[in-house]
Amino acid sequence: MKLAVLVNEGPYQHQAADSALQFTKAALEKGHEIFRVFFYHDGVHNGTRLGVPPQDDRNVTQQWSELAEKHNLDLVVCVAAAQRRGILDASEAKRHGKDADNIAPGFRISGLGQLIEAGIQAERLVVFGD
Amino acid sequence: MKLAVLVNEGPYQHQAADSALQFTKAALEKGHEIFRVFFYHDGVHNGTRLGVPPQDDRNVTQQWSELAEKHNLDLVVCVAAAQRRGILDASEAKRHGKDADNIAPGFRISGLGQLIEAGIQAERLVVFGD
Amino acid sequence: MAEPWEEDEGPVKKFMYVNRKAPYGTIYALESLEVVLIAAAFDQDVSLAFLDDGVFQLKKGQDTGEIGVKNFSPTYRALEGYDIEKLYVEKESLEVRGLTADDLIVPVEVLSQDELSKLMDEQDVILSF
Amino acid sequence: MAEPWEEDEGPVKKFMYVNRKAPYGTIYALESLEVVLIAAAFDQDVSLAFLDDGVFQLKKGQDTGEIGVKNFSPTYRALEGYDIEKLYVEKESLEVRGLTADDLIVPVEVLSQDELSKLMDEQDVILSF
Amino acid sequence: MATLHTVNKSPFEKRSLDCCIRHANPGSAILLIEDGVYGALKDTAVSDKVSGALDGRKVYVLGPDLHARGMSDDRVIDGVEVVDYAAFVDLVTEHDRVQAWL
Amino acid sequence: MATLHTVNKSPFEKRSLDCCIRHANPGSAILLIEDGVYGALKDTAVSDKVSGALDGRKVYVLGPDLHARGMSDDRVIDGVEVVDYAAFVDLVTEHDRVQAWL
Repeated sequence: MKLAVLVNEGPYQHQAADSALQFTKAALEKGHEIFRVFFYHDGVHNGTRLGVPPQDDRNVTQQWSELAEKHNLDLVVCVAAAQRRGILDASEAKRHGKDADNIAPGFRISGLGQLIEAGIQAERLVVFGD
Repeated sequence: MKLAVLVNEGPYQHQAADSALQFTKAALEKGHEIFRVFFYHDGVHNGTRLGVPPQDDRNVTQQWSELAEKHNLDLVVCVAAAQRRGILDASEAKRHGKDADNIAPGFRISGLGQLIEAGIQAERLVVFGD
Repeated sequence: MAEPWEEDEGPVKKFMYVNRKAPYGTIYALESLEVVLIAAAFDQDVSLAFLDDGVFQLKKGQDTGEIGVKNFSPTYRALEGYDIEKLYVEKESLEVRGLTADDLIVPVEVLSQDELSKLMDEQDVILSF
Repeated sequence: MAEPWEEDEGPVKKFMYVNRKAPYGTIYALESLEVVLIAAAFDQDVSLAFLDDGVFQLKKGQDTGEIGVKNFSPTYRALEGYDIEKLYVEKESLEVRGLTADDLIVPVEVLSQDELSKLMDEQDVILSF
Repeated sequence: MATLHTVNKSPFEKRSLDCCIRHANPGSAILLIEDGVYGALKDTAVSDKVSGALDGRKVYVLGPDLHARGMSDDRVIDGVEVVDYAAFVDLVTEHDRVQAWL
Repeated sequence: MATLHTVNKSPFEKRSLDCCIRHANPGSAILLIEDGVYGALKDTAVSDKVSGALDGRKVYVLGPDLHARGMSDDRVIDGVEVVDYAAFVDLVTEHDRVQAWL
């Protein structure tokens, strides 16, 4: 079945970010298609490549990046939510005159329309948040 | 009186970040000394310089930076919480092999001992969070 | 009646935006509204439900001048211009909070808990904020 | 008795760490513990209170293998080695949650709500997580 | 038209489980995850409410989140089913929609 | 030894206000801020509990947060005092410690 996932909280602060990851892995293992994972609200913080979690703990962003590469996942970070919170890709950084960007591999920044499209195209949408 | 402030949530997602800012401003206006503002948990996200909030809304980080400059405030971001969440200064970025940093002007990254010291030195500690 | 998604112009789904949180304390109310405004461009069947603390989002007379935060409540009045006209508010949630429909910034349809529960079960997609 | 902060070696304050949240659902339990470990180096009077959902932090037998998150509960057993020995748990909070002191990973002092409230009012600094 | 409801908040701290149960129609299912798993425990102040919800509805609890919190399956209310992530996925696909009570 | 307690959560969503009132000793003060201000309103399901807390304690509500949410001062429970940020600072300095019920 074609599924979509919405992630509304950042990594570490709330388990919601882990739950979304575990659910996505389990769905892929069962052979389902993940149409898109959309990161909204503080969920955009999942998409930073600058995180350095302790070595004895999980690296949520890296797990998403690896999963995206392995399964060709579409990981979309909401542009409006990301701008507010300081998550930028190179072109966004340039557009806003910022001297650095921080988006992680496998994530792309796009508009809220991508969330609506996921709701239309996927057969089920599962929301993880606080 | 000598006061300290602890901020446990990031900007925009929770009003706690705004409340801490408004409280600090009001305390300074009344002539109190702010010994330190310590940013912990998701509060470390207050310290990114990459945020681009909508032009018709407030810029929480910029207000902290301006307040720090005007009143010589000590804004300390917890290093452990910041590493987890991808808030780095230039030396942290270098130390962890990251190609960018994102700390905002007026903020510095330091250890949790700075929070304990604030609790010892300040006459009151006020906590804002979720 | 044919299932809507069997029509030629592509699927039309029933999207419900469920708002259960108070404004300003957290950003969910504002960012939920931002999704709704985008959703309007997609020609889907959009409705908004306000229950639990979500009913506070529609309170008249919001004045954020003293906290330095943007007052986004006028946007609810603009929804009609986007053809978003199905706003449902739960009666029981209002009562517990000492509110009536007169306290709200826009005209809404007040539904009982049972009516709202039934309506939720008729949706294709539920977005919870 | 002289006020402790009148002594030469600098102020000694009573710090209480108040833990009211369940572990894993949010990071507060873990990051609260990280503060406590640092606090141990400061020669202050440190105590930890567990009430409301905070009592779940001390539940025996935590096994996070299936969720891929670090199990930090063994650290509570290490607190004694840092000379942090005042762990207070609220009786009423345990009861509501169907727990007893036997369910907890470390020995604690179980206090009634009234006793804990009085103790809180004797602190110099209260850190809430 | 059956809905899968998810609850991820502790019933001792937030009212999400209450709200969910009041809105979960007969025939629907409730899945407790994250801090929501505390709602599945026997002999607590909310056990009766959850037992009552079993009348006409299915209630599931996510084992991985239960075990992380040090709770064994034998502490779970009779009639509440312990499931893993694979079964969580099945619940999603077998129901017509998922409603998260955040 | 008087404590200033702060509550920033809606009493309709979370139990923080409940917990705070149960632990706030006579002589202490409670300040409602952010979504906590809803606890200061008349004619709600929690008004009686807050009125009861006034017996032996002071209760304050932060006006800026109240007004942001569209609530005028005349909707506030009798005996609960509406204060601004400057008075919030005074409350902090006039009490011996601040305890946040997050």
